[in-house]
Amino acid sequence: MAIIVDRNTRVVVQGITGKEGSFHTEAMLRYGTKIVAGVTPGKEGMKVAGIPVYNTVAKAVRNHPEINTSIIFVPAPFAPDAVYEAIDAGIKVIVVITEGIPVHDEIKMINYARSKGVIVVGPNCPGVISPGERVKVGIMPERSFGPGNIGVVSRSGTLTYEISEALLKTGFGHSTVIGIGGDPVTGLDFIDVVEMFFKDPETKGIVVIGEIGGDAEERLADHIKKTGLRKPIIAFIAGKTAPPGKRMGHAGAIITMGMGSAESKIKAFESIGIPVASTPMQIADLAKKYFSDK
Amino acid sequence: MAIIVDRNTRVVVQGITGKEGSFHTEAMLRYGTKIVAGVTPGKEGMKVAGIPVYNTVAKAVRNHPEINTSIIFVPAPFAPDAVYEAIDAGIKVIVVITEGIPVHDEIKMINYARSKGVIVVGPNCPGVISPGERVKVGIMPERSFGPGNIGVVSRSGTLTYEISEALLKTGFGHSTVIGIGGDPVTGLDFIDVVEMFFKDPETKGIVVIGEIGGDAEERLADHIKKTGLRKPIIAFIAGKTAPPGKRMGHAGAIITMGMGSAESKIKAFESIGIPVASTPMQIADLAKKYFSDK
Amino acid sequence: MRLYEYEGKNIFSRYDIPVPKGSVASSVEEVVKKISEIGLPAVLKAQVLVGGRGKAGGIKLVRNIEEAKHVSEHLFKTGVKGVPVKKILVEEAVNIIKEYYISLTIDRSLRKYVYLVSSEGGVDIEEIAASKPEAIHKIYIDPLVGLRDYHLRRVAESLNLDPENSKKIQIIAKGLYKIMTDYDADLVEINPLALTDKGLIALDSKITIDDNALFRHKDLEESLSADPREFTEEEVIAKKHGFSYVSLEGDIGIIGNGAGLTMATLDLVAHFGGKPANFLDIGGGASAERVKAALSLLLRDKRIKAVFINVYGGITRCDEVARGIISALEETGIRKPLVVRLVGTREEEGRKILEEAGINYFINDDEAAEHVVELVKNL
Amino acid sequence: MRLYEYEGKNIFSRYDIPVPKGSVASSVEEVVKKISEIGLPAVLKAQVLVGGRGKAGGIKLVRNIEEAKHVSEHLFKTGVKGVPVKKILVEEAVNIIKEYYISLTIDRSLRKYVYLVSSEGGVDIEEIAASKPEAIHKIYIDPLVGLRDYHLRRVAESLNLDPENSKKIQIIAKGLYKIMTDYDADLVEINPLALTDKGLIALDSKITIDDNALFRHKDLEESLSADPREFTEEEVIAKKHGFSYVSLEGDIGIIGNGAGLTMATLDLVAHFGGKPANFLDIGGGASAERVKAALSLLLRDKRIKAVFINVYGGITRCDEVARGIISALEETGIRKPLVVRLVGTREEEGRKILEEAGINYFINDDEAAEHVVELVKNL
Repeated sequence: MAIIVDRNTRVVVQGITGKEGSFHTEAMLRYGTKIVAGVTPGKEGMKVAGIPVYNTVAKAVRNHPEINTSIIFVPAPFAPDAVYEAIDAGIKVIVVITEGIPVHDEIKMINYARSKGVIVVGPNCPGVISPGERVKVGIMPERSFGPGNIGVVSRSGTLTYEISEALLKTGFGHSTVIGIGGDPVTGLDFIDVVEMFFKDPETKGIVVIGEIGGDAEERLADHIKKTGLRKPIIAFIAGKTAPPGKRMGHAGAIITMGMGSAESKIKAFESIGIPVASTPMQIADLAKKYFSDK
Repeated sequence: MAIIVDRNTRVVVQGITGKEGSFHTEAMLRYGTKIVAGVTPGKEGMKVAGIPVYNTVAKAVRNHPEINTSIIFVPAPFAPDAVYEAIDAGIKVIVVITEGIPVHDEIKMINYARSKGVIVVGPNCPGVISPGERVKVGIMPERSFGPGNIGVVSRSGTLTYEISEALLKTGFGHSTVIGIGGDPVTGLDFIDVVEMFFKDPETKGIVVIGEIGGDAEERLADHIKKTGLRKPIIAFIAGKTAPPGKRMGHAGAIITMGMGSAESKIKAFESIGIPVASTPMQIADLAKKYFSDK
Repeated sequence: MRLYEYEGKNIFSRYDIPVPKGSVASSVEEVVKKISEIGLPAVLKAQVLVGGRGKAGGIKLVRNIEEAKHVSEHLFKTGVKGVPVKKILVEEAVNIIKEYYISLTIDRSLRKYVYLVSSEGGVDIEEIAASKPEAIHKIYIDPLVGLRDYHLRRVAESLNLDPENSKKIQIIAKGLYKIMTDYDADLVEINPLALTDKGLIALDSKITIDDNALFRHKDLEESLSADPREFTEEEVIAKKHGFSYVSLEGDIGIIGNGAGLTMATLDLVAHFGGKPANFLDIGGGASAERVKAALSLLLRDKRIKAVFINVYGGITRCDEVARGIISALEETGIRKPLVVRLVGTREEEGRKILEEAGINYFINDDEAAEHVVELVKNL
Repeated sequence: MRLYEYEGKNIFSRYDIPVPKGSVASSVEEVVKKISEIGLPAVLKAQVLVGGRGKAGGIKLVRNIEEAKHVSEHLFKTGVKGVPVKKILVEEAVNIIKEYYISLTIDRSLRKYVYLVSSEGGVDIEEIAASKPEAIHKIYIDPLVGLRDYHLRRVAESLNLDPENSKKIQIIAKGLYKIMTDYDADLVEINPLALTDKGLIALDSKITIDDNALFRHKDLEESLSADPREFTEEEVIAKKHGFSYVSLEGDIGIIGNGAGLTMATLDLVAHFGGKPANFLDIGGGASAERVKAALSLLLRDKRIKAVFINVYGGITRCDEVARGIISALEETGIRKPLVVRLVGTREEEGRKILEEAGINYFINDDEAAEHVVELVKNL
């Protein structure tokens, strides 16, 4: 199968009539994703790439009860509303592409989603792709991904494409690749996703792409220390040269209160036997070493 | 065992220094309940019936990590705060005796508790008693209850004592007796409790004491219609003579919008084979008929 | 606590919910004055909190001043359904194209706020609920999230309005939610919400405030104590003494402890063919003082031929109850047949007190109920 | 967006958080005037947004007017740590008995608000966190519930204050929460919170506003565009063009697309022994126009000896990037060694454009990074 998105995924695109929404709807359809409806308030009756548009998610779900996944391209001020609407309509996987959602809104909406057992990927993320199932709920370029047994989870976008392509060229395809998002607060954290990969029979090895800021990497290391490394993991951490107190592009990539440095993360990983690549390209070498006999 | 409270129950009393709180702390201790701490803001250092008092639940739990249950006697304006405090401190069973909590506060705190997997009994309820385990987290009089195999769940207080005593005199003791509360909104509903009784090996038969208002009884009947009557249930419904639009003592006991009449509830129960007693005393006769061969 | 229509409409105005032009009058002269401001034809609406006010003649269209005088004089004099009219709302008449229904209330089972919305307004929502439940749309709001724009879009969507009124209904629905939360209401209803040539207008208002939340709304609490509204004199006395009272049609006075037991006691009396005159729950742990007040209330009630007191003593002590009974009899000096069923905490002591005063008591409540019904039959 | 100390203290006052008597001055004359109002001794505090302001001489106690003139003249003239001082906060001096720490921030992993409270105030919280983590008490607030009184009691409990100050700290903590939510702050800090002979007083303020929420705070947004505060001129230009820029100490200019890739590119340059001069992420789907603006910024930066552009084209099109590079070179007329690594969407087209302009490009970014480092070494 794969994790989070697979051949059973049926998608509603929230914000489908916007520039990004319509562009990526077409790209996702081309890739093979089953998009069945779109939502933009006030645009009911329109079609985007042949997909019918509704005013509310409730109506989209009423007319297309097979919907189980949403992808959100709605602008930041309205994105939390879109997330609540999707949860309320019973959707269990919500991919939030939108960048720039206020953190107060994020913590509330993510706590709520988690209390309802809803998976939120993002915000501020490239989405999820399961190449073996030809389903992509996100904005990543096709070329970087191919079917295989490596699960990739990352806080980054482009760097993930780059590393995924390097893996692919070395002969390692992907079960599922997930960008959890570059904001300080994300719906899924590394622990959540690595646990899913541990349980996914298709995934044989895991690549974790971390970066400075917060302690998601350290917490993953702690978690694995307690529960065991059930599949091989290799890692890369971006931001070794970043100075404290400065946001490096991502809202979440900032060393504050003496916390979140690359050294700390590398040390945490290495202390539990997860090798960390020095450069993105080196991930391919580590993959050969750690994944090849799987 | 019993349900909700049993020999492993360790209690913190919130509002222990108040008149009701201290009175019932003594009564519960006399009965055999393991009360280990009390909380009243500003009264730290005091003792009530030998039980130490703390300013916050967090501190009580820090000093008595065995606490797993709270009973709340705090006045209505502060009771929601007490509930959130107990949830935050990791307590998983909260019995709210307090009457008169605004319904806006109730729906929020109960939704929150349920999202955290916390059981709220009440508000506006007599509590829970498991006579075979000598544990009572509530305000009910001892005399009405004795060990046995009948589970009782009720929206009422005194009527429950009366019916429980009638059962006891007829030879039917109780596994657990629960008053879910007389407010329109309660933490547990009949479905929740009946499901617990279905799963409790000690409980052989169930008595449901309903009353006018809302549709908790009808929903239980619906639920059983779908999932099956897995143990014998007998019932009583109070309020056959109540006029519409008038609150009969309990905030929840009111027939509104054409909903909540005793007839509707009796019909719902009888339609799925749950006999309904005409008078409280008749429950004993029904018990003899339906529970005796169990 | 229920608000009068005009109070509700004043609140509506402050929350951007359109209402007809109008204001309230306390005398015929004032009605005439208001009409001179508003114009004719006008609608006169008796401000009473009874159901079926319209059918009972409490709402009248008047075409001229004479008619207005006549109608308002009549309303002030005779009241509506036995309820005196102290105020009349004088409103402009509007042209109704279609009537909708919208309310916000609390779903007890789901523990959520819920908008009830229907294209079939103007009639009683109970009737729609019974005859055509699919015509009522329900939009739920999780109290942990609160109102969000998409709820409003769903409200609009369910009524199939044109784009302009679709926007307006969202403003109205938002107003209802704000009123609900600002005032701790448990129901905010507009029925009918009329589509007129001037757009959507709330032709009626029904707001009930959660009595348990009145401590957060001192102004409403004061207004309630100045005007007890739908509460009877007995209910006001009961509230003061901390017990619950509801007046019924029969002749047997009932006192119980605990709401469930008291309801069951009424049912028991009815079961044996009697007619309860009231519901009176003295509550848990009642003192002799409270019992005295409760019993005195029933003794003074001329409709009541006999009183049945049914107490199961848990926290409530039977001796306290017995003492309360004796002092009520002493203080009022009124004698009526009294049937007491008294068991539980300190029942021996309680019975002794009653025995000494020559009052019958029972242990079994079926027998007690049957006895009181027989007593009244034979009076 | 970070607020100045005096802005934070103005907000504190409005939220019942006590601050020393004082106000802000923009000139030596104003400083003297403020002192005549407040009295002596007084504290002069340079309003700059740099860490270690006190150690760098930005905070001075002055005992007489001469001293005040001298200190403020010096501050206005020389600035603090290279940052010019436009305003000085003039405050009464207070008698400090003990210093506490309190802040409210967001716990990223738990997705909750968290009060950080410590009896060991006055020093950098990072130092306490590193040397004595158990001295920092954490009280979490679930955003679905919001602040409740028990959170405040827990804050008070963790500091072991006397009853009166225990009440005061609760008022202060409540104020922090209200500021946090009213202003969309991601940090509201008081360090030190001083216990003085006049009770608890906030001696400093640190408030940072979530940049993503500035659309809800137009006044702050305007204030930020009038005074870019801690942002450098380059960062302001970057923001205008929609890319991210951070200035660093080195001499190799870096452009990447995507924050992670750009960070990795800096690391790569460092890995091969080079020194990145900046972080510059042109973001997803960058147009030629944006690429031009980004490159022009680096070309004009005199510290920068060579530029390394590392683009992995996903949504970003390589031909757009190539065109942007060409037009930056044309427009600025500045030539510096340029190393371009360009793969992905339309890479063929992109390379052709670069080839025609005679610009080197790479496919492997390790090689590209090594090359640029070598280039600079050999300059």
